Amino acid sequence: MSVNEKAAPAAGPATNPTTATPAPEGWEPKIIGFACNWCTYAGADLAGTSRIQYPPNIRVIRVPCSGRINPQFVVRAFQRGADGVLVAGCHPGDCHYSTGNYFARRRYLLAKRFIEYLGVEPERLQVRWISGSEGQKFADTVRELTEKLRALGPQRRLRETL
Amino acid sequence: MLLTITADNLKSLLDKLARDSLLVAPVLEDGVTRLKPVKAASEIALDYSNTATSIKDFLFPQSEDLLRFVTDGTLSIEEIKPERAQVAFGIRPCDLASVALMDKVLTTGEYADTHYQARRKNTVLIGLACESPADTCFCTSYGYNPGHSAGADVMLYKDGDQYLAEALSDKGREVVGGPGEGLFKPADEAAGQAVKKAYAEKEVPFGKEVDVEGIDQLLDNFFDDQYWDDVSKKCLGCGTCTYVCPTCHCFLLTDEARGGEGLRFRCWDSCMFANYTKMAGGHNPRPSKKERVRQRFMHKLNYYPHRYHSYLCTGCGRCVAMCPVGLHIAGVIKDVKGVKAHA
Amino acid sequence: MKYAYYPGCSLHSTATEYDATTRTVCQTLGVELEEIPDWNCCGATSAHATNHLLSLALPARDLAKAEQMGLDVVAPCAACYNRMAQTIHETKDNEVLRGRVSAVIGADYEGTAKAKSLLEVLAADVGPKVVEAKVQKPLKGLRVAAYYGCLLVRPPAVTGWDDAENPQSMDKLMTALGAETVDWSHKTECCGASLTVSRTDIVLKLTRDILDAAKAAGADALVCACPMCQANLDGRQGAVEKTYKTNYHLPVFYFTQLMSLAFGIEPYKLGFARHSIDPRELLHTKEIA
Amino acid sequence: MSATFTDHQAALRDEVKKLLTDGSIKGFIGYARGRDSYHPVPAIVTRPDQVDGLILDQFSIFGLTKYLLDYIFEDGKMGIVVKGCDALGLGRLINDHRVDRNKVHVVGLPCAGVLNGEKVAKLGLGKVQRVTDKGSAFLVEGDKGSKELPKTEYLWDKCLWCENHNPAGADTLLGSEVENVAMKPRDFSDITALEKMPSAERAAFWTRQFSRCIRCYACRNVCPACNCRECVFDIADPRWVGNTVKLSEQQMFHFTRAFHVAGRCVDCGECERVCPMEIPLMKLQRKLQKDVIELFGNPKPFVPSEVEVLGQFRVTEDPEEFM
Amino acid sequence: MRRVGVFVCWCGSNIAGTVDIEQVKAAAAKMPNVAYVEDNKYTCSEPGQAAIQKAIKEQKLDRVVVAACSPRMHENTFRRTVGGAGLNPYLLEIANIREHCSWVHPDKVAGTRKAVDLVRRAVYKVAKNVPLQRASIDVTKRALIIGGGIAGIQAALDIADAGQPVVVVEKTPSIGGHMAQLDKTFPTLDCSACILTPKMVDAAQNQNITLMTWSEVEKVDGYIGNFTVTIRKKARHVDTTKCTGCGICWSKCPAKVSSEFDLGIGKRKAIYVPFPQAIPNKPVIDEKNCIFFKTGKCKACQMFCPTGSISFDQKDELVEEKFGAIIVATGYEQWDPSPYGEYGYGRYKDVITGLEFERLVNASGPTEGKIKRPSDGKLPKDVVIIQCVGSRDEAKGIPYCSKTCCMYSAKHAILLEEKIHAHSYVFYMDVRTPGKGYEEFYKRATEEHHATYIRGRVSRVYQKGDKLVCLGEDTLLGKKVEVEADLVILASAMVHQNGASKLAQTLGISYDQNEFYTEAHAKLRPVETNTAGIFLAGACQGPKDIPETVAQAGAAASKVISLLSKPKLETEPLVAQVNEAICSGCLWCKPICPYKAIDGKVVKERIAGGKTIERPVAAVNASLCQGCGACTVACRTGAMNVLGFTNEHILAEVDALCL
Repeated sequence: MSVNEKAAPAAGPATNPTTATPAPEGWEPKIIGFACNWCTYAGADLAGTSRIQYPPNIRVIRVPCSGRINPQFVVRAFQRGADGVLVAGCHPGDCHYSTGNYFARRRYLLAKRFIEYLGVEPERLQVRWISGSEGQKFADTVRELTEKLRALGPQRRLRETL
Repeated sequence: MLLTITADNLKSLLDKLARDSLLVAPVLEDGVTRLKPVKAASEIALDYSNTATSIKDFLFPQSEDLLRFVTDGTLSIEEIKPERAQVAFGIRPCDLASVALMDKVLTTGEYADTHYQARRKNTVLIGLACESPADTCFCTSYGYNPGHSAGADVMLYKDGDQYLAEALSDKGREVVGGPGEGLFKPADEAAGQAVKKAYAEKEVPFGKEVDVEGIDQLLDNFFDDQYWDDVSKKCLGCGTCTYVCPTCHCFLLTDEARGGEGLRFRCWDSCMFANYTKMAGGHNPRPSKKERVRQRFMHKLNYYPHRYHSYLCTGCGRCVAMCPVGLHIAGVIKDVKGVKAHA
Repeated sequence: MKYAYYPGCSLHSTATEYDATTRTVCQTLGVELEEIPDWNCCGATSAHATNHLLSLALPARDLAKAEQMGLDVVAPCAACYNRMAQTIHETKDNEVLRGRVSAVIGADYEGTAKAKSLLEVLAADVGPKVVEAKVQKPLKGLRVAAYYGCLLVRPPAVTGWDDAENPQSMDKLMTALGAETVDWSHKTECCGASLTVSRTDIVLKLTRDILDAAKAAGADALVCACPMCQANLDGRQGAVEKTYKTNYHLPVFYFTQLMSLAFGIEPYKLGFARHSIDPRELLHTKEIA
Repeated sequence: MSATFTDHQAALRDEVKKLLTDGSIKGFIGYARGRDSYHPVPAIVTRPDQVDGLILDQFSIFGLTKYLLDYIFEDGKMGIVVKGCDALGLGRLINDHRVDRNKVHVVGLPCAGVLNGEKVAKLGLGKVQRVTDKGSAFLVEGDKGSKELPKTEYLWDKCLWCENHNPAGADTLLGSEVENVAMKPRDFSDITALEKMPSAERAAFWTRQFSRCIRCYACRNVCPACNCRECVFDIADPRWVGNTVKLSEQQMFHFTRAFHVAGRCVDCGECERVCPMEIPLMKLQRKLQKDVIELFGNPKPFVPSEVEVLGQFRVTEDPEEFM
Repeated sequence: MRRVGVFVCWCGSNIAGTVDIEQVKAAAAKMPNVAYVEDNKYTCSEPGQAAIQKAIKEQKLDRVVVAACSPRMHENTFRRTVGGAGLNPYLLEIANIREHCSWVHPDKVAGTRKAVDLVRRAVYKVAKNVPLQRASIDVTKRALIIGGGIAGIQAALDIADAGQPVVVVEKTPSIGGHMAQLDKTFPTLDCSACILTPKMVDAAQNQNITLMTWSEVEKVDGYIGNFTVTIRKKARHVDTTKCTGCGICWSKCPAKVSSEFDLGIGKRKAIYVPFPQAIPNKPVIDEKNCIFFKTGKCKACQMFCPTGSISFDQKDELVEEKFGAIIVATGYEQWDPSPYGEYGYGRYKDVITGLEFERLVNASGPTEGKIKRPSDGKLPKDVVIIQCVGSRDEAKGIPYCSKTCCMYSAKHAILLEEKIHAHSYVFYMDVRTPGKGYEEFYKRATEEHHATYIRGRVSRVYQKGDKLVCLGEDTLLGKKVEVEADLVILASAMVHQNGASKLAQTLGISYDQNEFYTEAHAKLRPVETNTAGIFLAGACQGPKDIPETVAQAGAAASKVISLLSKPKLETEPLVAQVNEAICSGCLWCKPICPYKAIDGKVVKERIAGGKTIERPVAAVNASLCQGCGACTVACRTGAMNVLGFTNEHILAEVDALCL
């Protein structure tokens, strides 16, 4: 069973997802993280080796570069039921492929505003530059995002209903 | 036996129906009148010529889950039966006629469509005669008229501030006798027939311009005519005409799985899409717009008539209004007749 | 160039000669001074040793008055200047604190007025060139050790107008007057300030180090810009010599006294008589006065 | 009092006849009469006898450039009539290396604004006989009445702030260039209004719009920026967007299509116009245009450029929000 | 149907401590395509890997998922394991249930649930993996070493000994680096020149080594095995082929300038060699101070040069060379301690840095080894040495320990006592002597050479007469200390070479906030960078002493030798790939690629109706592509994919994690 317990009642055919029905009992926000292999994934590893504790709500997908993270993956995650998405990569100037994160920055400057424009609460999509030596920052980012999502409740606006 | 019902009584009948079962009626939303489930009569909009999409949305929905399966180790399948009773109000004559045409395909013959049949059984159709046909309507070309009531369980004809009503089936009589109890009054027979006659003879201007007579024979040896090449050039290949048409019924089956469980569902497809006929390996018997445009009109005006002896079109005019490039069945009928005349 | 003049308590009591020479020097250099009406004591060490809000409110009241005058404040005494600069620094981005201070002083303190020490005004705003032009009797042959003390240029974040380790502004002024300055190690070492009453032994030790360093550097005299330092270095010099069996005989001038002297003001007007170590003997041997 | 489109109709027919007969083009994409005088439709003629079916009237709004995609592998040239906004669409197809400019013969049509056929049809003026340009309005004379229609009210929105009235780089130009001045500055007030809404309200707005979508793909098939050889929505594996007509699939479809066209849209407005379910699709594209202008300092993202907006970056000037 | 094997690792207690292995195995067994599940105490160990290989063969597995530590740690190990069992190494996925799960989530229930999700992600992804082959590209059998200090020299010698040509690019006129400035070296007190100059001479004489001094790297293109480097050979104004290094020119040159090598203590001429044992022993003309370049007159050097090697109109020369590998050995700089105003560096002449002291005590230095203090040349009696000047002080922006100062300060104390019986007072916070023979060396300094170690920081240094009074505190005795010294030596911090970040960006390697270059892995790959083919040696990677630097130089050299000794270089197959059937040829992927690996090409195709057409499509040069995937997002159709991280992969992963 996934972290998100099937407890969430299958909503009717096209119920209005914006009505804020309360979160099911014992609900835990689910975060999908896209992390670039050279920096953020290494930062997350460092958080591991330094035993920095952070909430278990995030699941990280490794990608070669933040430039590889297609905004459609983010909306796909929301569609499949993610409550929050973290897109993270190297600080500008440090990209292993030199320009990957510059393109990612442009894409997500637009995509973040557009996803919010379509009605997803702003806090749900976080984009952060986290380097290979910022294990603490990775953990803090996950903790912050988890707390914000707990306050916000489950993400229903893009979620599919099977 | 003709009856009458006042506008207010009709409203309270509709409120009762909305409470007891799923009432579907025309609703105006962002400038578009559509058939939508309503919770109260107040949501219903009545000044419309016809809804953007038809009752087909609720008899042969665009997306319909057929069965649910679970595969964790063993495979278990559970069919999804549409048992929910529903009442459809405000169905125009051309759409009533389209239901009849759909019934021929989906309920007769060797392979009846159980889901469609179940929905038809659970649906009460309350027809509403056309007060003001739009300038794109041409139902008369197919012998229907603004007062055509065949297929309705209860037919209503607006008459001043009240409605002439006629129950045409057991389901209709159940509605009149059940929730409609005490709301209907017997109508004066002669006056009622006069109202019906007035609707039957109401003028449908565009209908006069379209003469479908004999079009099916004309198309018998028209398959390779250059006309299809010319007319299909301007087609965008979008699915608007097929998805707004009340009689189109092509669909595709596919599965959506999430982990070990999922659904098999059916959803509309369109002969105008290349993917509809694309085969494994990439071969496509209808590779270009020409074949696809031809297919759409041959099916409605030739293949279907040969098999079911009536045209697969009721002249509702939706494709005439909404085709972005004005490539619609009325135009094709006129063209084919014109080309044949010169040939 | 016009400033709200804040003399401070010492300049109306033990250091009247500093007040007088300040006025003459400013007049000569065209710096207009308008004494803040009904100014109050800045609290110096005793205030900030007892209550933080009090230590801010006292200078704030004077600053508020200067704000009404629409002028920045000039304060000859290093302690007063430091207290005012500290008040401005602490309330700069803190409306809440400013509100509490305003409540205490019963007036609106917006924190817009700046506070400058006299040395900064004369060395930076006026500048050595203008001073040199006004010199009539260059102090040729006089070798002085410029003593800044520990409040004038520190802490750098609050004062910040001269190098906190090796300030040069007073040296430049002195050379502009024709005098010679020595490079010495105790420019900014503390003289013990108000401990002169409660722990005189410490003051004696600290002033001895300063006097030692000045003597070692070959200075004829010390020059300073703070009545407290002057009182300790000059007033306590005798006791130091007796306690530590040393001999300095180093007069301690206010820099405004030497400036007035160089501008040609008659020596008797400069209050030399009030010094414990009489400077007139030195000035006489150097044929300056 | 500049010339109206109809004034150029005769010249256009002569030009097309000449080009067809002398073989320099093997077909021409233009307009023909629709079901009434307010809805002209595209027409692709290949034989001189069809040319008299070509018309030009003040309602000819349809962006024709996408049809060129059907002829990129045919030998010989295709002719097309192109207004200012259509020229941007053509630029888009050329910059996307989908259409080769040398295989197109462009007949330029200077345009002072196109009348909104939907609005005018409702006035009941009947069959239109003549349209004359009165400067700030068009006088429309029909067999059931005539009316002066103020341009600011009856033109398509995009015509009001259009700064590209004359099609650049046309092979032949019908008449002379019109004054290239926008009637009013580009207006994003509807977008800012939506942005200011609380996110729940805005989500409800878009939910209502997208739940009407019937996935007919008319918006995609008319858009010059949506010119891929094989569209991602037609690809089965990987399945980016499901076929089911469910709210979440519509949301994914509209997000994906809008973002694919982000920074490349030429603001022709055809997607919104052809949508059978009246979904305000341009409120998606113009939001992206507004952000591109504000974020990347590109004043005219709708004018196709050498490198697309998302195909470049600025190291220091691009805003930094993700530290 | 795939047959996936899932191998869950205990990692001793690292994973098993906070993840219920049995539950993970049970859940994995039920996942689609999973045919076999096994757990192992140490999967990465020899027996662990053997178990995997056995299972692959016996269970006929065609896909493997290893749930263990980070893929950045052992992905390659397990690829080799899988390859060893005859399965394509790329039919493998790693679930990171240690660094991303067991180590960071103490709660076993949540940890186990997350581990199951991470395994499911790997199982869903591996189902979409396809066999991949490593492409092979040719390798330019030549190495480039940037920086001619001891690190660069040692690496060059090792590579040259392996028979591979190497070019050393050195910014200053001679190789030798900072080590050449030192007098003795700890802990053996070997004379630095005695152990360095023979290596310099070897480097000069070795035919496989080309020394390019007075040159800098301008531009670096290409990738591992195929670097194209543009080197700027600055104008020396001396023809090195003719010059014999006789020295007449710099003896005759009238222009005297402060010598950078001697840190301003000594002087040099406008035409100079930095120090007597310079290699190459050929001078350069310093245009800024040469009288001819300033005024057009003089030309003394040209007149007296017996071989006519002086040519004033020589211009900078840009040379383009091809290399297979690059070692960065650019070393360090000593931090300028002036921000410590309280120590009076720059104000009091007799306050000097450790490196400046090395020049004083060095026999070939400006004072011929006599420790004459800069102010009056007197021999100092009492010397104060202040440790940690700059180092371990965030306020000064240097949070780290410079590692070498404790040892060289003890050395200074020994030299001072040995040579001039001077008595040293060393103010320290901690004395760090971690190396072999280091603690004993420090004991000698205190016991045999009577150095006084005072634990406390110096608060202020001021001149008192001809003495420098150091005010400090002895925190062990808890009392104030005043030392009157004749000389003060500041053990100033070891910081990055200036321009380090610029060179890093030229090379495309990353650096940390102190501008030291970032190694690939702090413990496991200290001499490699994240950019394949570029290696690190010496202080440019972080403060270190000579023994460690030489060790790193040898390590880096061995990496280069192994790289250049392979006939061909196998490249990572995880590069971009175009599905030509659906590519529209719009080429919007092309401007994205930082490696210029994408270009258009024309393909022929039969379309409906039997016609054959030609249409443009994108094409990827697999040897240039590094697999970043930024182009895939620009491709709307999804025709452009990057192997190993395809759209199908990531969509499957998202679906798996959202179940």
